[in-house]
Amino acid sequence: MQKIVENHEVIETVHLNENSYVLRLKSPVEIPEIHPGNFAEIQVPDTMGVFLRRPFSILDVNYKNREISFYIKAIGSGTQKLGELQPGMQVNLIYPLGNRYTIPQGLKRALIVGGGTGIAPFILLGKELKEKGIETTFLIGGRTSKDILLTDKFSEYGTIEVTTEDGSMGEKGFVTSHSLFNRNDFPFEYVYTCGPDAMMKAVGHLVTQKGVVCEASLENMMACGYGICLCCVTPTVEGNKRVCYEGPVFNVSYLKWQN
Amino acid sequence: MQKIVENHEVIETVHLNENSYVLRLKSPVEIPEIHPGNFAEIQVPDTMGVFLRRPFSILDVNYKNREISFYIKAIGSGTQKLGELQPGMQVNLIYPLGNRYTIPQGLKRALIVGGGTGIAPFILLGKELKEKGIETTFLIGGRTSKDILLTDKFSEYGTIEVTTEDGSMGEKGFVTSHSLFNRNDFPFEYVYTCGPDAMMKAVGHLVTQKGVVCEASLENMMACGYGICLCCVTPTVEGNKRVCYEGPVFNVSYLKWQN
Amino acid sequence: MAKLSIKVHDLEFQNPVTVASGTFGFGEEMTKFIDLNKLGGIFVKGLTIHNREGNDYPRMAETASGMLNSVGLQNKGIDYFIKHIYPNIKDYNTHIIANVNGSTIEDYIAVTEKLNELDKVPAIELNISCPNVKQGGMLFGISCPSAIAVTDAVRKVYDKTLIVKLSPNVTDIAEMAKAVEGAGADSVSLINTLLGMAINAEKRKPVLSTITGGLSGPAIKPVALRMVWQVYKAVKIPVIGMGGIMNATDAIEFFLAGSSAIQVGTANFIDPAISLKIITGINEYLDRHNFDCVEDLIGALEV
Amino acid sequence: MAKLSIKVHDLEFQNPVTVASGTFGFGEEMTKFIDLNKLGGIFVKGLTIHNREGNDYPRMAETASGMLNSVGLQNKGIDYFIKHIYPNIKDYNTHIIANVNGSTIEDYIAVTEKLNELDKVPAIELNISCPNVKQGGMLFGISCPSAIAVTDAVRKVYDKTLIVKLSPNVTDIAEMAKAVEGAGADSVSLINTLLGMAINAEKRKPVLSTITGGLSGPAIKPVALRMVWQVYKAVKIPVIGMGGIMNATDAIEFFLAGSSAIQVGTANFIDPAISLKIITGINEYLDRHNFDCVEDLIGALEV
Ligand SMILES: Cc1cc2nc3c(=O)[nH]c(=O)nc-3n(C[C@H](O)[C@H](O)[C@H](O)COP(=O)(O)OP(=O)(O)OC[C@H]3O[C@@H](n4cnc5c(N)ncnc54)[C@H](O)[C@@H]3O)c2cc1C
Ligand SMILES: Cc1cc2nc3c(=O)[nH]c(=O)nc-3n(C[C@H](O)[C@H](O)[C@H](O)COP(=O)(O)OP(=O)(O)OC[C@H]3O[C@@H](n4cnc5c(N)ncnc54)[C@H](O)[C@@H]3O)c2cc1C
Ligand SMILES: Cc1cc2nc3c(=O)[nH]c(=O)nc-3n(C[C@H](O)[C@H](O)[C@H](O)COP(=O)(O)O)c2cc1C
Ligand SMILES: Cc1cc2nc3c(=O)[nH]c(=O)nc-3n(C[C@H](O)[C@H](O)[C@H](O)COP(=O)(O)O)c2cc1C
Ligand code: FES
Ligand code: FES
Repeated sequence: MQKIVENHEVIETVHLNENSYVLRLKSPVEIPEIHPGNFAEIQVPDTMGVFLRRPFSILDVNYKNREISFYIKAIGSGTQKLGELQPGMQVNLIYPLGNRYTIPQGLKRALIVGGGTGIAPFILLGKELKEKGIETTFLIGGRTSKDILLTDKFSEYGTIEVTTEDGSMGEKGFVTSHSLFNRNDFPFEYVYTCGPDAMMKAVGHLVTQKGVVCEASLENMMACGYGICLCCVTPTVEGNKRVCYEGPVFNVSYLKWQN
Repeated sequence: MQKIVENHEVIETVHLNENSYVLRLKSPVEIPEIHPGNFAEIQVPDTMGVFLRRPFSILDVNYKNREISFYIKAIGSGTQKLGELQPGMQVNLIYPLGNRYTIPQGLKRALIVGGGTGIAPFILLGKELKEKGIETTFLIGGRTSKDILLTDKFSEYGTIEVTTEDGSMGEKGFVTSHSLFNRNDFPFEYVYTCGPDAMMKAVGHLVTQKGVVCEASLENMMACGYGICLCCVTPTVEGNKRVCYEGPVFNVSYLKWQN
Repeated sequence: MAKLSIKVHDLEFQNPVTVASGTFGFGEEMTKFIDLNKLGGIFVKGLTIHNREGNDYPRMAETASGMLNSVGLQNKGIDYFIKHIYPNIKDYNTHIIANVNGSTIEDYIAVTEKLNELDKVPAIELNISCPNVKQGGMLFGISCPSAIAVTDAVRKVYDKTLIVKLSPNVTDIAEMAKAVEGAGADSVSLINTLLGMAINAEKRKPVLSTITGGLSGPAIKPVALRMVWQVYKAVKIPVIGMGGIMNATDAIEFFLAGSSAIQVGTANFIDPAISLKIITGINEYLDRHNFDCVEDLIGALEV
Repeated sequence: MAKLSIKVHDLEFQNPVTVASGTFGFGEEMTKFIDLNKLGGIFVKGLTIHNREGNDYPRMAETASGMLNSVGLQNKGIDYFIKHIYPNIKDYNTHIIANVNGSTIEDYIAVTEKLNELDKVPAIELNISCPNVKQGGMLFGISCPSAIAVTDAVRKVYDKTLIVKLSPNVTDIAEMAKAVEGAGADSVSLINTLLGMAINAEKRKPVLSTITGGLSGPAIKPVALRMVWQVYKAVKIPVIGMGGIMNATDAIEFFLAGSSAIQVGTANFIDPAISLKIITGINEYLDRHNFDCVEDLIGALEV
């Protein structure tokens, strides 16, 4: 897989709520092929206390215009600073990194379960599923209706279900308590998930019990992002694997999750 | 002397040539009384490799509008970054720090000798000398005519003489070779200097030989700027003194300069 | 509001935030910026028996998230301190703690004996870890026998709280702490600076006149935390922690690792009011996490 | 263009810029970013006799201008290396140097004996300084007798260039270097990581699963430069320097302090092409300062 290390120009930063935004960047070179689940390592310009790059899933890409975008939640110094970048500023990116969500031959119905910034990989995934004629349901969870973002995008690729903890939108509760999972017929042959660890574990558990395959994209503290430091491992049935290199996407039954 | 530690807003950055600029800032509080020779410690916003504050002489001050300005030459990461600040951005300052150039009672004719950014303290000094009715000559040295800056300001307070190494403006040579020093009558009773160490040493030597008092404002690597770290000392006839606290202005005959 | 006072041996501090020796002068210059009475304590600039001019300029080099210094204990000597400085600072409503230095054990004893007479100096910090002097200093602090010898000798002439300041430039910091504990120290403070060096590549010369100097600032915080943790587990006497503390979160980390009190050093050069801001931040943390007193944080790391 | 090649004992390097063990994998992943043939050498990830899974996650904490790691020598063992990795990398036009680790002297000997048979591994780096393993590792590197014992044992079974990697977590690095020189090392490399610790104040827990870890990056550069300088003056064998090198200026500083070659470590995580940029930068420096060869810079600090 061809990789690039390049300064990208900020096109704009679209703020979605108090602490989430979409960062749109322009590449100086042709963008290599991006697959759903791939991520980039972004170098945060000069910021006290930020030494290493930061990993972010690739939200969307426009090959013709050489545009790439990210959906970022400000949780610390690095994500704060990226949200303050002004159009025209430069930021260095390495991508595409990591493996991808797989789409098995003959798949007919897929469920995508996401929470928080975990929804980022699902625009590219939804797009590809739609291209292949696969019927897709997006199940998005959040604390309140304010956390349910980008649904306009997802609606282009499938139907949308929502849960919120306070019931302000969709069904009340966690994604795992959604009625989808309680029906006698579970119409999905494949489940894709990304979000907080606890959510992914619960989803993985529920889904595999039903005998359905589940792929999760893991969060992790990374130093390099391209497989050379061994800081980002997760235990699997075959021993420790690098989340940035053998992952971030894993079949949950391959994982030996700890807390 | 009252001191302030405050965030100041950038009003504008006026670039004078490729690497020199005037930084104009607005104080959120009343500006305490500033004396010629005083300096400020500026905290450079988030910059890789810049950990400590940076000291700069106070160029000018407007108490009514709460404006303070600095004349800065970009020579490293900190001064580079300060030159890139945009109007509206905040920068933290501590001032006024250090002692001042003294103006003895009954002084009639003063000579000011400056080179490079060493001319910064001389607007405030010129102003005060003029107020006191003292006749002032500014002798400004540089490599070429491009280095001779702010002369329009100085001309408000006295007459101007120039030397350039390439002869492109004023007399050719160093400030110390200016014809002023070679006349039989040396009409000045007091000389103020600031600039590169070598220049100040040469001026100090020349002037004290003539039996005239010379005050120099020393450059120095400072950690704190307010007297608590003892990093910035210079040897004097009374032992090591803090340049930031007992200085930066010293009577040259008090100093024991090394190279 | 939670209780901020803590004890180091017999000595009660109104709060655990003190300022580190050599990074706050004798406090006098700082009265223009902050109310010193709000501090837990002031560890004043290192004192020696005689006047010392310190090392030649340059004495400072900036490094990544830190700085090197080679001040070399410039001070006017203990007698000058007693006569001209002590009178000005003795009535502050905060503990003035003297930092004691020497080239020989006799030096240390002589300085300590004089300090023992000062009513308003309730404790001394024995600096056996200064990397910037040719004789004595760190040499005492990097071998157990010499650390024991100097601590023991000073203990014999000092009646009040004796804090020994340890050097991080050793293989086994816990051993050193145990050695001085055994020799009578009431507390240990750590870390002093790490021995480092800076080079000007363009000039092909060392930046410091002394070639090497002491590294301080956030760069050394991970090493400092580790050492405080190791020492906390090894000794029974209270530990005073420092090294790269820039804000209240850093301070909390040092409490969790086992510090009873902390010293703010290099941070004073960047923000003269930082120590008071740290006190405020500690208060906020205690309230937010429902702690009644800062003491409950000491060594409270869950491992 | 100046001459960039240098020698470490008998071994000639096409240029002095190599990459540090554990910060470049086995090079395979990096072929997507740079042409490995342009490097002076590759110190591959630490090898042990058997497969090791390494420490539990989390293994990494970011710190001011640096990072802590506690990877714990995760690798598939020497036999796997020989069978599955060596064939893929052996024909690179750069030196592949194996980093040898063990819990016992027998382990070190066993790994070394197997490496001695590999034609395309012209040198080994004996790591007696890993802070992240419970047994062996750094314990060998922090006392002279044990460092001598392991160096001596490995020397007996190894015919090619033997580099011993020193731990900075010692009181006297020059002593350690002299000890391994006496025991037959052809070169010393330094520094490995400084033992440090990070704490999550909100959770009141250590960040790393192992509590402590190894500190690397620009934060440690002043300590690394000082140690390289001390060792350079103490031994006759060539010194390979590392610790926080992020650019060509840093590399030049290490040459001036006495390094014959340098290793780029943590910087590889931020810019995968940094090692090649450093080679370019060294060339520019040599041209600008009219040096014919990089060798003229080694230990050329004017003091
Ligand atoms: C493969 C991958 C894809 C990701 N995609 C996205 C994305 O699309 N959008 C997005 O907003 N975020 C994403 N993240 C998370 C993102 O990398 C972190 O939020 C970011 O690194 C935080 O940087 P900071 O400097 O703001 O926070 P810091 O100041 O470094 O940390 C703030 C707090 O967050 C915790 N934290 C930091 N990084 C991580 C992490 N990687 N995993 C878990 N906890 C962490 C820290 O422990 C700390 O408590 C992704 C992470 C990975 C590994
Ligand atoms: C009292 C005082 C008043 C000053 N007034 C002014 C002023 O009005 N305008 C102005 O442009 N500059 C002034 N300076 C100098 C200014 O402080 C430095 O140029 C600045 O700190 C450099 O920061 P930097 O991060 O850009 O450079 P760095 O990257 O820190 O350094 C670049 C190079 O400059 C050298 N250097 C850095 N600081 C100093 C210093 N203080 N003295 C000598 N060499 C240094 C370094 O050794 C290095 O080689 C003053 C200095 C002092 C002590
Ligand atoms: C400029 C400077 C001078 C110092 N002088 C002394 C001293 O006189 N006595 C002493 O025990 N420690 C001295 N120190 C060490 C500090 O007290 C402290 O141990 C060290 O700086 C680590 O803390 P920090 O990282 O918060 O600065 C000095 C440190 C600096 C930076
Ligand atoms: C993630 C990581 C893994 C490391 N693994 C090893 C190792 O296996 N063997 C070894 O000798 N050193 C190892 N090191 C130490 C480095 O080789 C180097 O000595 C140290 O990081 C200092 O250099 P730097 O500051 O340039 O990174 C490792 C360092 C890091 C950061
Ligand atoms: S982050 Fe370095 S190997 Fe994954
Ligand atoms: S710079 Fe700290 S005393 Fe002068």
